[in-house]
Amino acid sequence: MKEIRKKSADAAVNKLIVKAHRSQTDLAWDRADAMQPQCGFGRIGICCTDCYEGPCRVNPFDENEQYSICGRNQQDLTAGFFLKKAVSGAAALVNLAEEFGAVTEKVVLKSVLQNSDTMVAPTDYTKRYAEIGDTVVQALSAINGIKGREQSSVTAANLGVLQANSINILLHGHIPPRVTSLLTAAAMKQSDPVNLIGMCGGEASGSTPLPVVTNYDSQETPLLSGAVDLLVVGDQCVMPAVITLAGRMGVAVVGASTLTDSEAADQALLKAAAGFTRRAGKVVDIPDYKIEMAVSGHASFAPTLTALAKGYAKGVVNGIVYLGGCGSIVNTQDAAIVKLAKNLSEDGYFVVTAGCAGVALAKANMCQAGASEVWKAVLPEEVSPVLYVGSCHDAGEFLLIARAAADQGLPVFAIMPEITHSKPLATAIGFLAQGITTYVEISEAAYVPAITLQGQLLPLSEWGHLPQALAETAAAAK
Amino acid sequence: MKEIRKKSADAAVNKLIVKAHRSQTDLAWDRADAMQPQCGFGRIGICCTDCYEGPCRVNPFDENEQYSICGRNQQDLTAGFFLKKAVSGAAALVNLAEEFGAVTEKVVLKSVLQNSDTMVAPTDYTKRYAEIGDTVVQALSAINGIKGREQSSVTAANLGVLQANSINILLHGHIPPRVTSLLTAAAMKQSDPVNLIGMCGGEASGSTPLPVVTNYDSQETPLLSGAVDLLVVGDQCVMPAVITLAGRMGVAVVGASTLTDSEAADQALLKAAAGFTRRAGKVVDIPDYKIEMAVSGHASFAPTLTALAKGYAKGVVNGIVYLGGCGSIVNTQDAAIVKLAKNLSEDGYFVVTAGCAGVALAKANMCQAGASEVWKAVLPEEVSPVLYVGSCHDAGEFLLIARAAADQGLPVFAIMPEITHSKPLATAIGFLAQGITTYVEISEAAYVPAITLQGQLLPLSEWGHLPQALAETAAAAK
Amino acid sequence: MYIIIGQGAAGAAAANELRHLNPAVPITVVTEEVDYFYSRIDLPDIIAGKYDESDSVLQSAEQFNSARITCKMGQRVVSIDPKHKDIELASGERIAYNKLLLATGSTPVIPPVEGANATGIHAVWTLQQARNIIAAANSAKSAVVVGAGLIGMKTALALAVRGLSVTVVEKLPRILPRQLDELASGLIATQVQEKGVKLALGTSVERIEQTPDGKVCGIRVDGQNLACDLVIMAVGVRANVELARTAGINVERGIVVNEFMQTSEESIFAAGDVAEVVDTLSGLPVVPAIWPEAVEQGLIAARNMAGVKAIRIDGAALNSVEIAGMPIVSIGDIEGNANDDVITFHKGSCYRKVVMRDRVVRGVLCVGDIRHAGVLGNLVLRQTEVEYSERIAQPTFSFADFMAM
Amino acid sequence: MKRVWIDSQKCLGCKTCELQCAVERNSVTKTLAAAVLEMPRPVARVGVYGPTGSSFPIQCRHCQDAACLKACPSGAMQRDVETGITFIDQSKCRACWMCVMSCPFGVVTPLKDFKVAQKCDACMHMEEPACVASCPTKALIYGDENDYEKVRLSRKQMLAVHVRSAAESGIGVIGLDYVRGDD
Amino acid sequence: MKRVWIDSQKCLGCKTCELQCAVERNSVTKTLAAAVLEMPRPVARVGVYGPTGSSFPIQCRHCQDAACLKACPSGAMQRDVETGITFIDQSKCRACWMCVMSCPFGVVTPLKDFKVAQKCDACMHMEEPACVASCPTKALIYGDENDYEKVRLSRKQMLAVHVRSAAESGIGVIGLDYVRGDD
Ligand code: XCC
Ligand code: XCC
Ligand code: SF4
Ligand code: SF4
Ligand code: SF4
Ligand code: SF4
Ligand code: SF4
Ligand code: SF4
Ligand code: SF4
Ligand code: SF4
Ligand code: SF4
Ligand code: SF4
Ligand code: SF4
Repeated sequence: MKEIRKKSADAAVNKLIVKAHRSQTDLAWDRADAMQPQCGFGRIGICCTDCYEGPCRVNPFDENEQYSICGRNQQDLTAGFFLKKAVSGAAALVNLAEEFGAVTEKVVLKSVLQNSDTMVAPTDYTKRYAEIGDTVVQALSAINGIKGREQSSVTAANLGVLQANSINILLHGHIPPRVTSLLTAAAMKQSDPVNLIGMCGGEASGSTPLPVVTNYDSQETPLLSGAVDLLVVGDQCVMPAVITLAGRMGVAVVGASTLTDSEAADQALLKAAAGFTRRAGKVVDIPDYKIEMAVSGHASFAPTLTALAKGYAKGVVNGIVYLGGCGSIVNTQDAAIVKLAKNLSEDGYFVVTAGCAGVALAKANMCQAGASEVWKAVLPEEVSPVLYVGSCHDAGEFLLIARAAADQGLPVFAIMPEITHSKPLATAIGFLAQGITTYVEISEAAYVPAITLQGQLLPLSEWGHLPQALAETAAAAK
Repeated sequence: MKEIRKKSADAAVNKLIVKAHRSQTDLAWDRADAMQPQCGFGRIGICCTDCYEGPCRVNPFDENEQYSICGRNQQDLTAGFFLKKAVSGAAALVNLAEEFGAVTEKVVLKSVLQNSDTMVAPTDYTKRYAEIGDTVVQALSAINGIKGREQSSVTAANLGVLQANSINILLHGHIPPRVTSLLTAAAMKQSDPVNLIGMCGGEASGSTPLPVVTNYDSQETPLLSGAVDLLVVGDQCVMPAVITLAGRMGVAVVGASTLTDSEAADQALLKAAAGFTRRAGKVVDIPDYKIEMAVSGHASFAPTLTALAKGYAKGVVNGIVYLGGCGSIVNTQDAAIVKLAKNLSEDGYFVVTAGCAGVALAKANMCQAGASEVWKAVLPEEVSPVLYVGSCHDAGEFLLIARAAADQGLPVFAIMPEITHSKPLATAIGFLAQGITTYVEISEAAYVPAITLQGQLLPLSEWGHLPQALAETAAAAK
Repeated sequence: MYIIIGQGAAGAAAANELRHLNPAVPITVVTEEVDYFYSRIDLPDIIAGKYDESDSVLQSAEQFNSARITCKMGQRVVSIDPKHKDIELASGERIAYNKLLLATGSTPVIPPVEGANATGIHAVWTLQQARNIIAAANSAKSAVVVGAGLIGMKTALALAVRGLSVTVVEKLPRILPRQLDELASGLIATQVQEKGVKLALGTSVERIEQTPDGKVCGIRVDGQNLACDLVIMAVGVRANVELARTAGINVERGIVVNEFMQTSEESIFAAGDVAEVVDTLSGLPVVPAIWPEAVEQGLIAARNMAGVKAIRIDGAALNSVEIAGMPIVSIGDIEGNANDDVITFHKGSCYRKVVMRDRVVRGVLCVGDIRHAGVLGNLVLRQTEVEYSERIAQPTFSFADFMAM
Repeated sequence: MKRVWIDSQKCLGCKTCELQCAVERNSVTKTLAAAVLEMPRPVARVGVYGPTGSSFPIQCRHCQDAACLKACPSGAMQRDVETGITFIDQSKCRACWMCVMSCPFGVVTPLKDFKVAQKCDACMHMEEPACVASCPTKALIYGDENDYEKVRLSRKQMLAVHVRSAAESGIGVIGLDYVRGDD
Repeated sequence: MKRVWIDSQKCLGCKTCELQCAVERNSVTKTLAAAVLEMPRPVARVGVYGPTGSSFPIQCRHCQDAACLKACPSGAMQRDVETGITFIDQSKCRACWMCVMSCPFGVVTPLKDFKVAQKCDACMHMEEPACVASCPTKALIYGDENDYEKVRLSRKQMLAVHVRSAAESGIGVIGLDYVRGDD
């Protein structure tokens, strides 16, 4: 790595990174550094570990094409790698839907299962991805059905949402709304104030969005504040390192799946209270960064849509873009997505965002009615040009928004510049199934034949080209 | 590799390997050679590609423990690798059951899905494996319900089952019995004789077992005979290379899933007949090796069980062992499993076998009432001391046999010395869930904590130790 | 005083090594060449116009000077007196020596066919001859190259690059007959012909036709006339042994030396193309005439001259070249006999062949893909026993695979 | 004299060293993602060969008595006097392939697109050899004889400990006729 | 075939063997007092390793399947056919250090000053190995299998069993029982 890159663009996170450094606590960035260089074969998806005769990797520099032991070439390997990720993301979303209380059609479950077969030489990618896309759309819709956002609200983002004088309970990972409700109810029984906050899917959970403390790559930092009294972990997106760190710091950890009734929730609150008591009198290190953010959804979107349609007719608004994704440890946290959002916003695109990408934008103060006079003139009062709809599993809000927008003739796109987990990847396929052109920064996407479906999946190789590409796609759509 | 190892112990396969060499056709062995050295990280399961911040691999030689980017250590990685394989095998078996026509409980489907989550830091392996085991048992039982072997029959194994003067249709991979039935019916309408044969799950499909032409690693060789007129491919275990080779040789390929009705089956027969016509007058290269083999199941097992119980009481019989698995390209094909079976048989163990391991034993002439006087004295007339129950997905037969045997106080074990695909691995977990001690030659198995369930999963590191280990386990069981 | 006669690969290597071993003793190199030590291998490319003469200089006058090696350029040695330990130059000068190294190299053979005295017939051996050929090629339209060995083929291609119409005449039935087998030869021949060079194989030169004023105008082969105005003779070289023979030193096809590169005269050594050594495969005497061998012999001779005992290990035929875009490596005995195990690998234009006898590598032939050829070559030189399989002929067979066996 | 040493018992055959060498020393774009699209393809100067479990990264050993130096008729193959590293001045290379033919380790590669020879030069002009920097197990080490001493020491210690623990268990090791098994 | 055997239970870790080997086989002056002043320092071919109480003299094992022989490109590493001893003809050594890296026991030393490799050659040209002659406890023994039999007989039980099963598994030869690594 030639230039020294900052680990995070987030000042609050950086404060705690320094603290970690002083206490010699390894964070994800340190582990990532020690992992360099990462294996190039795996990085570009040309290594397969599907069966025990492997692993198989092909030489990308050989003039002759090399085949794996069972006969896959470089394209087969990359395409297979990508497909497995897409399927795994679809499975994860279906799981979440089920966990959240949706009733998934058996046929949907079967579809995911079938697509999990690894040894089947895929002959029809289009069909596969269409199935995956449909599965994802159903899952996202199901989740939306359970926890669709009825009204707009305001909450806050960044480490400052931790409260020194409250019992801080951190809901981490994708936690079912009913668990959040149980905890909320249990919290009300406490004498001390209880501060429920979330991250990586734990925020924006339930009808009232929780404050979101940070996003994926910095998930260890809240613990470093010393102010977390209970860590509730849901499925997925929870680094094992966070659980280890919690253990080392004496912070209690409870699995969300164990919170099946109010008794269990009460027990959890007991643990949290005990943690709070233990730290009484100790100084906590809560960086003073707390940014207000608006949270809204499709249910409240109609006025905005009208305004956008007007703006589009005037040529002031160019379309709606979904910005999603997780962040990538090898890039400066938040930097790229914030810059992209700013550029797109300046270029007249209304941004809908969610998940860890959305949290990055919120931390950068973008999820509020902002300073842009141009946008103020277009949008209804107090409406932010960057609309945060919840966690990445709330992408169903965007599906609804996109459909409404398309009805109004507004061009709609999606961009996921830094995907880490498979859920957003599968979400991209879902978007495609609905005809939404989506850009992902995953090179294997280029290798998968026939992955156009109704929309197009495009590798995001050169961000500089993005404005032009968007314009072209929009023009083609007209 | 100090000695030059033979690619296969199967003389018929070796003949066609020589032919391939002369025609410069690359087979799996050539690709495996070119793949050397294979990456040790993947080989021992300490590489993770679950998310896009990876791949992560840890240095096993470092005195300090290295953690992956999200905080997994070497044990976590190997345990996770193994778990994913087990889950994928369970999913594959459930898929097969569904395809074969079973109706899988939604809860079973959900269980598999849940276990597919990759980012969930597993806290309770025992629970996970218990769930996987139960899922597998249900799937195997479901498959057994659809195609359990009602009676014994006799068929043949090895390349000699191809017939120069018949239309040869090769059913490759795990093909639903109804498809086999459709093809059988369509075949009867042909004027030319039609020879349906199978491999890698395609054999032993349907009520009447098909002759089995070869097993996994040599799956390209039947095509080299020039006598295959149609290749019907099912799910899983089909190397992409076979499809490529068929294409190059002008052999028609049809996906089993497309054969939904008799019309489709008739179309397939047309293609096969065309292929047969095209090769009229040409010389085919069918190695003259065709070994008779008996196929039987639990339904016919009672007399044998009685005999075994008697023999056990006399101290002549030591127990029942299931020998399964796929074969491994880096070892001489068939050699190890045949030697193991012979040793076990000589040591007084009745062998139940299936899948590609079973095909290896059949090719070695073991699945017939044999020459062993000792066993002749024990078993009913014409009963082989090595019982072939079908494809690896027919392991449900063994589950039933095992239960019956346990009722009679006979010790029961399973050994899978060379697993390639995840189905037999998951089957091993299923065996464990039923209390059957199972040996697999997968080192990660040693890393998984708490995988005892009712039975024990033991890494098969030293085959020399096996007899003693079996004896000890049997003694402990008494 | 060390005297070295000849400033080729062996002579130069010896001179530098002597200086390296002994900073003080005087060293004189006598050569008939006026051009300082250059790479003979470059000559065909210089003819083609690919390189400039100056590119081929390996050690200039300045460099010899700063190593304090005296060079007598353009001087012919007329006699050696082993009893008095001195040499006589054509100029009459006599120089005394403590140790003498004969590195006189070899000279191209001009076969004794009728008309071989015509003008326009050239050998390709020295820089001066290359200059002559370039001058002649500028006004020539067609050329015949006699001999399809390494030099002949490269020169033919070079002349084709210059725009001449070229035909190669070879009496054996294939090109590069000593280095390649029939299959490999065919592969190369195809490429050569695609570059526009014509091949007349299995054909002998009967006569060289000349114009009345003695200029070459054609070659008579198989009863037919092949018109040309430039002829290159590349049928082989002969070791320059006359000086040694006259001095009473033991000479066969080359100057006979022992493992210390010492001749029958105690103080006189020989190295390079002029020396006759033993081939490790056949056990027979041979004059290898290849660059790495010449350098090695020069080093060994120098060490022994300086009193450091060094032994030359018997070698084998070693040839590498690129012809018409095809790399070629040929080592040892590439034909073998009927009982030998011959393993081949042939894929497209890559052809590799390993000749095994009793688990020892006897010969290696690689065309098209020559990766790792040195590993196999070393096995020939060392006559090491190997456990082998077909893999040994594959381009990816590496030293690690050999170690693992 | 610093050079690249190999602790082969630590090599897991991942081939990261090959990728890094090709990208850093032979590609134009210098990033993996772009390098895999380049034509002609970047060529590595180290090759990892051998059976799984016994892989060995093969690269130039910068021999004292270098066969390649003796074989090169163009002066392209040279030795840096200070460091002892042998390297190729490609501007002088004539594609005669004598070096390819002579190197007993087979580490010289003919670059068919550029018609010059290429081999490892110990990254002599760089701060650290790219392969060494990239190896995840420290199978590749950059240093001199003393630096490698640590590796030899640990092998001797390992032998001593194992031998003794076996001895204590009564199996009584005598270190003769060690036969390397087929592991 | 005579060679050096080790009765490890007798080694007390005094390192006399190291000193003697260095002095007798690698010094110019051949006396200890003078040898310690020599530059470059004489290098021993045997080394004593392991924790106190469990020391073990490590030297070349003259392996039947010698990695060093395979690794040497120049023919410097050789085996004496009669005795089976592996030794280095240093005049042929090219200082490539492949043998140093290939020996699983790390017993080959790269002599940086002389640019040749060095290892124990069982004092093949001497009457008696210097280390054996010097060992005060007779931990080092020079002889053939029969001579070592006496040692083994004293530990007969476990050894005998082990010899038998070793032969069956094909790893063969007498009393090998070298357990390498974690297998
Ligand atoms: Fe898991 S990092 Fe990705 S998946 Fe979503 S929350 Ni789980 Fe964040 S955007
Ligand atoms: Fe797939 S190789 Fe394995 S899984 Fe079964 S048949 Ni599919 Fe053969 S035993
Ligand atoms: S490429 Fe094929 S053989 Fe290799 S690991 Fe993947 S599935 Fe197995
Ligand atoms: S298993 Fe594959 S991805 Fe992982 S280190 Fe090895 S080659 Fe790289
Ligand atoms: S170890 Fe963690 S960070 Fe690394 S690839 Fe796997 S899931 Fe991703
Ligand atoms: S990077 Fe290291 S471990 Fe990987 S192949 Fe190269 S030397 Fe071996
Ligand atoms: S190229 Fe080969 S001969 Fe030359 S120094 Fe390197 S390893 Fe030695
Ligand atoms: S190929 Fe180049 S470097 Fe090699 S010997 Fe020939 S001229 Fe020298
Ligand atoms: S030292 Fe440099 S040139 Fe040599 S192999 Fe390593 S990276 Fe390549
Ligand atoms: S040097 Fe090492 S490899 Fe060679 S014989 Fe001695 S112990 Fe064995
Ligand atoms: S260092 Fe010397 S003895 Fe060792 S392998 Fe190299 S040449 Fe042979
Ligand atoms: S046998 Fe000789 S060379 Fe070997 S260690 Fe003993 S004294 Fe040294
Ligand atoms: S001299 Fe004997 S006792 Fe002393 S260290 Fe050496 S072997 Fe051990």
